[in-house]
Amino acid sequence: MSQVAQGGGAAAVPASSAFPVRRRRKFNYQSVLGTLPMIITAIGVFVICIIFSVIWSFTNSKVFPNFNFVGLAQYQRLWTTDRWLISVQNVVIFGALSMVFGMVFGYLLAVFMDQRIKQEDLFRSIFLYPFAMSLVVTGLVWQWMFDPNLGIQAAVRQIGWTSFSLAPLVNKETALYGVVLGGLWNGVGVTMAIMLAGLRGVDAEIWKAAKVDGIPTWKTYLFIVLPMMRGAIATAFILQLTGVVRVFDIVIAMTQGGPGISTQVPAIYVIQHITDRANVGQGMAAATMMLLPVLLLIVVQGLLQWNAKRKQGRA
Amino acid sequence: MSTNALPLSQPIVDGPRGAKPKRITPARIGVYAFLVLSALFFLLPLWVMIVTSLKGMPEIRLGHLFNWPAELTFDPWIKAWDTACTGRDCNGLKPGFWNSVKITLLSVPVSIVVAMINGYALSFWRYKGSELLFAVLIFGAFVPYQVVIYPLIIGLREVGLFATLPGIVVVHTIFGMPILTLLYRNFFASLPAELFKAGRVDGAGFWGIFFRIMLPMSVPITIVAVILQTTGIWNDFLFGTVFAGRENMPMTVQLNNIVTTTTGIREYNVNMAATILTAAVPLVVYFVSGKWFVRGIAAGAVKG
Amino acid sequence: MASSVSIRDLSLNFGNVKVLQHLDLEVEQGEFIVLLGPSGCGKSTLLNCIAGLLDVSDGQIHITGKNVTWAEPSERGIGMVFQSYALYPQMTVEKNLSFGLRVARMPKDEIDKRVARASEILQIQPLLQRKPVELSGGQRQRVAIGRALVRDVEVYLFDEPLSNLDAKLRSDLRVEIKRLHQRLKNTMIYVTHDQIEAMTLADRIAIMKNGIIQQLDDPHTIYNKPVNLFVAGFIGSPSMNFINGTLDGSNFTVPGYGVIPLSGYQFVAQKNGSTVLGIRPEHIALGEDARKLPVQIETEIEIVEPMGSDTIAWTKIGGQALTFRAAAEVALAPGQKVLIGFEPARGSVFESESGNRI
Amino acid sequence: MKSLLSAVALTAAALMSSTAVHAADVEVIHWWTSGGEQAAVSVFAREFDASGDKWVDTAIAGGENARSATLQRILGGDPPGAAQFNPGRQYEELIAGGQLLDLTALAEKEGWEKLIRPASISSACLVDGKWWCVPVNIHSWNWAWASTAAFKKAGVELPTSFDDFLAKAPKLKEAGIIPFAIGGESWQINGAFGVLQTSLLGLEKREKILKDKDLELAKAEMPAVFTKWREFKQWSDEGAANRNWNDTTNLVVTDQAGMQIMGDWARGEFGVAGKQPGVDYACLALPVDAPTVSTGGDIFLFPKQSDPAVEEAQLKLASQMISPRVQALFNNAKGSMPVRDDVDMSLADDCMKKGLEIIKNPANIAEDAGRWLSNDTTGQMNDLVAQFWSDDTMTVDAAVAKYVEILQNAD
Repeated sequence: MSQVAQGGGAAAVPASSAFPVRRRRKFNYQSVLGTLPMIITAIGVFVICIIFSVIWSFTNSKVFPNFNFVGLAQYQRLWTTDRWLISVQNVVIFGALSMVFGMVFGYLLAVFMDQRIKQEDLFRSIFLYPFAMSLVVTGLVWQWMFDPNLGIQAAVRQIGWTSFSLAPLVNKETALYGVVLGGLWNGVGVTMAIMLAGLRGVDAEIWKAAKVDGIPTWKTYLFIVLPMMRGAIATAFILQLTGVVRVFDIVIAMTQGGPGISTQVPAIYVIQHITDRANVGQGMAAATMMLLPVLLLIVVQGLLQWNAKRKQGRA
Repeated sequence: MSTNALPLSQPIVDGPRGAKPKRITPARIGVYAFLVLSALFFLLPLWVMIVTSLKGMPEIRLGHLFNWPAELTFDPWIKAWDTACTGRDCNGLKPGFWNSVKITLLSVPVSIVVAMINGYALSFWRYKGSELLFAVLIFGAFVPYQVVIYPLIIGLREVGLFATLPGIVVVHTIFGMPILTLLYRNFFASLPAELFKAGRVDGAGFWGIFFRIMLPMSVPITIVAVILQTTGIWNDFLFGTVFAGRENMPMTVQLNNIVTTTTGIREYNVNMAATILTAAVPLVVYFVSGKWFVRGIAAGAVKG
Repeated sequence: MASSVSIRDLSLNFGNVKVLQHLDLEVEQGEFIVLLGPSGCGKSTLLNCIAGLLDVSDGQIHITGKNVTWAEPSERGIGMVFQSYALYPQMTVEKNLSFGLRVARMPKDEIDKRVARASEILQIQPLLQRKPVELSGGQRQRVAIGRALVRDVEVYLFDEPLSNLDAKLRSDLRVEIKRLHQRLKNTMIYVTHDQIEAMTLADRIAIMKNGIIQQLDDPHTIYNKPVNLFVAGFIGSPSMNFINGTLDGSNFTVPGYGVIPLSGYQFVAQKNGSTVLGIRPEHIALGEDARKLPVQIETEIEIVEPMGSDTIAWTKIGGQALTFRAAAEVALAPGQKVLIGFEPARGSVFESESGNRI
Repeated sequence: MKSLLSAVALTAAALMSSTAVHAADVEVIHWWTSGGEQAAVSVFAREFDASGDKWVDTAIAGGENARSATLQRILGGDPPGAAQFNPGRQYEELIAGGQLLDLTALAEKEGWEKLIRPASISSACLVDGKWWCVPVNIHSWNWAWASTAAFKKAGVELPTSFDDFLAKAPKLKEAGIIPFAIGGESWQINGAFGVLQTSLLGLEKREKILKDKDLELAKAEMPAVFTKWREFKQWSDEGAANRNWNDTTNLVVTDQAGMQIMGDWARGEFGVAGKQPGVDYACLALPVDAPTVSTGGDIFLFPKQSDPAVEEAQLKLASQMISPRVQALFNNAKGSMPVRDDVDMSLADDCMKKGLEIIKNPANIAEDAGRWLSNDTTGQMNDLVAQFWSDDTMTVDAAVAKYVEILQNAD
């Protein structure tokens, strides 16, 4: 169709045609234009914010950020503060528990939902609805459920089982597990939904093959289907991980970091220091420490991907 | 019928024939037992919230957390919606509700359209550095919100958007971007590249392919995005207090004012009613569109 | 005849990987060219370069006399048909067909005219208001072809268009494409890994390997005079027999068997030494027919594969496998002693080391 | 019905005020959202509105949230007209940065420095000879609240000292009463700890440690405080870890608990429940043998505005807040002590009157530690005391060592 070819022909050859470039990388200006909000956000918000956070972590900024550098003093204090050490320990435990249990429980629910059950819609809605609640609300509700004088414990004792005990939040050894439970209640439904979607995406022939081979259903789920759901697992993993690293609201609502400082987490440390404790420098040092493992993870992931691509390219 | 005379167990022919009888196996019972028990775990708090919100305070003090109210009252709901005090104003949650509606209705579409274009560009129109930008964005998904608040305040102040409705929309767009972009990028990457090529042969450009081919195809994943964003933005407290401006304070701020303070006895029933009222919109969204949620995720988000 | 598509010194690299290397190809107007090769040989990449869907690293592409190396796909005067059909799922067949025209803001009556013509040619008029999901695979591919047709362009590109179809549909549509070419007389460039499609459709076949065109010739020449071992082995089913031996003048010595005189073979170069003799199974005659031929071999049948239309028999020459094709009516059984023969002039001789025809 | 009426009244008031010519709107950020607090803040608002200007109310529950909002709004170039703070050092940078309205002229005209007592209250706002804020009330931490009925049920008299209380605690426990009521928030624990510290060490030693950072004295004296504190812990209940202050007070109000150490704002909880001081409950100014008053409270800052009309209104609001009439109305509603002496507090209950007597003698004033310590340092102490409270394996020696370290690093 010659008219189309002629119509745009002149415009299609950009200014670079002036010199005989033989190797040309097309610059998609429209693509850049379309993603301008992303560019601004990525560079203008995240990169700049992170750079400033790191810079301020070397200053003695108080209420507002300043540039009076004090070297590593903030970090020195950070790593000799019990509360920070406990916070780090807690976020690791919280993260490990909620991710492992979230994945396992979520996958189990998805598998059971996948048994051509009746009322699938109803069950799915029941498992999903807590995610519609904010973490603050989740925390409030579970704090109340776990209140020794009002909640489940009191209710069970009232019906006669007087030695019954279920008040994890009042004990510093168990409080964190109570928070984990609240978090699971909120988030497992989404993991379930992602896993279920992953299950439904697995080729039906896999099932036929497994059935013919006489592999028990549970083994098929565990050893054949699960490894095929890399995408679903990755999505659920990222979603959960962002929640874990930033965990804040639910702890505030359930325990406020207590009893004592036993359920403190890094995000609360950061936030309290940059707001009410008016020590932005200290808060930023903590924030920088929080970002470090994530940065590491992304760099490693990027290197792995790059390497894989290179190998693929060679083959 | 003469067959009635025959005992049912008597075989008519040798060996099995016809449709295999559907039996209730122990495994089947196990499946339902697990699901029902799980459902109880998920429903228990909601049940407690509902019954508590329908009780009077004297009855709450008696305990009996799980019991249906002996004396049903809707006063806590009326109070939470209409008359509970949040500072000097005693108008309940009502005014904040409309602010939240406003913020959500504006922020959800804007943030989704931006993320959609990002995902589309990252899948089909990569340019030098676009992958790096994406990595930064994903990194941003892990940044505690509070860390970026100070620079963001200064930035928005400079462009004159601090404490305005457009300001809060911008903030929600920024913080929704990482996960939504990831969602859309995965979705578009799962579409056949030939579709994109066909579009280019047909003469459609960046926007032509986006609006006329990709946009209509991304309905399933967009449902997921809408659900996630509606929930996230509706439930937001932090950004609302800082960036929305006094006139646009969302419902969650008022919920916080009602729930975190009371003199004397905490009015648990009002708190619970207020909590349910605040969560009502996302809850409805979930119950109505839960089915499409799983389908939408299946449509692309789970493909690695 | 005028050159329709001209590719000059084309190279494409992905990073360090050279996908296409200094490739030249002249396609004449109205010609049906098939790009054939194993997967990863660069044939689809070359097609995408012609279409403008990939930016080349070096070289030029001319279509109908214009340099389109940097032009947008839609400006090159091409239409393209994809393996997965790539129909826009949310549009009806009619909208699918007219999409490109609407993008180009063509007048409505012209669009209607073209859609009507294309759907008439492909006999898809009854499907016009349906959505792609409501169509069968064959119907979808017709629509995909129709989408290329409405563009009314000089050059049509096909990227393995029949690979997703079952065998029956594939042969039906193959004939249809041939008929289409005869009717429209446009230039067509067709990528496939199926040699039957290549042989039946092509005016000329370009056989590719590692980003390089190995041989560009009409099907007959490709079949009878392959330029190297790769082409010889790739074309033909069952594939050509390769017998290793040494050449001295026109005497070909097979170890463990003896000398085969290659009288009548037209050498393109004279090279003695380690050599491969290629002879197609269908060029080997059996029994009485063999007695008339210059080379005759006594041998024993090992395996018999009846194909219905004919029979493939496996035997050995000096320890090397040799297959031949016999008529279906001939009764053959394993262990049977037979006489086979061939004409060296119909064979091919390759230098072992380079693999090139001599 | 009542609410409907009040709504009508409000609307009417709003209509009327909108017809009046008002000079300017002043937005006020505060965290007074509960019933009693709201009544108190309404005194300011009504008075201000009546004078023709308009009080624009921004209530954000939780002091941390409200103060953060104010600071962020100032940073964002959209400062409120007035903002509630606690006396302390958090606004030092605002003063240094010139972001607050200078009230000196007004203060000198009205003679604030002479009116306001005790001196430690005015020192919160009077920095280097200039006035930067308005103190509106005084809250003292140094109180204990005891349920008469609870002690009666246990068959013992009301406690007369900490040791006396600890001696009677077993009896309370036997009677099914929680002897010592406390909530799990770290500020509650550290606050009560501070009262204990004041009582055991006396004002002089306390000041030496907290103000002058006398580390040797801290090393010598603090072990006793921590040891005593651990004794208190064993008489608290298991629900303690997760309770806010007013729920805790409610345990004493409802006679489920014997005693709580809490600031004078707890009195409001008894009042709402209709309890009478001296009859249903006892308020013990601490230490019982030499009662003191600590000078916590609330202040209002007036961030600088660009509009001169608003600035004028800000000054008017500042002047009103400290005027005797408003002080009387406000503090009676809030249940706090006024910042000046010439205020009619005849309506005050016996507990407050007790406090007003104590405050008259400067020797009884325990200056708020927040004047000496930054929020950062106070926060670290909160953490330490809360950790010590919840972790029985933490030794007194370890706690003291940490305490000294925090003091040493205090800025």
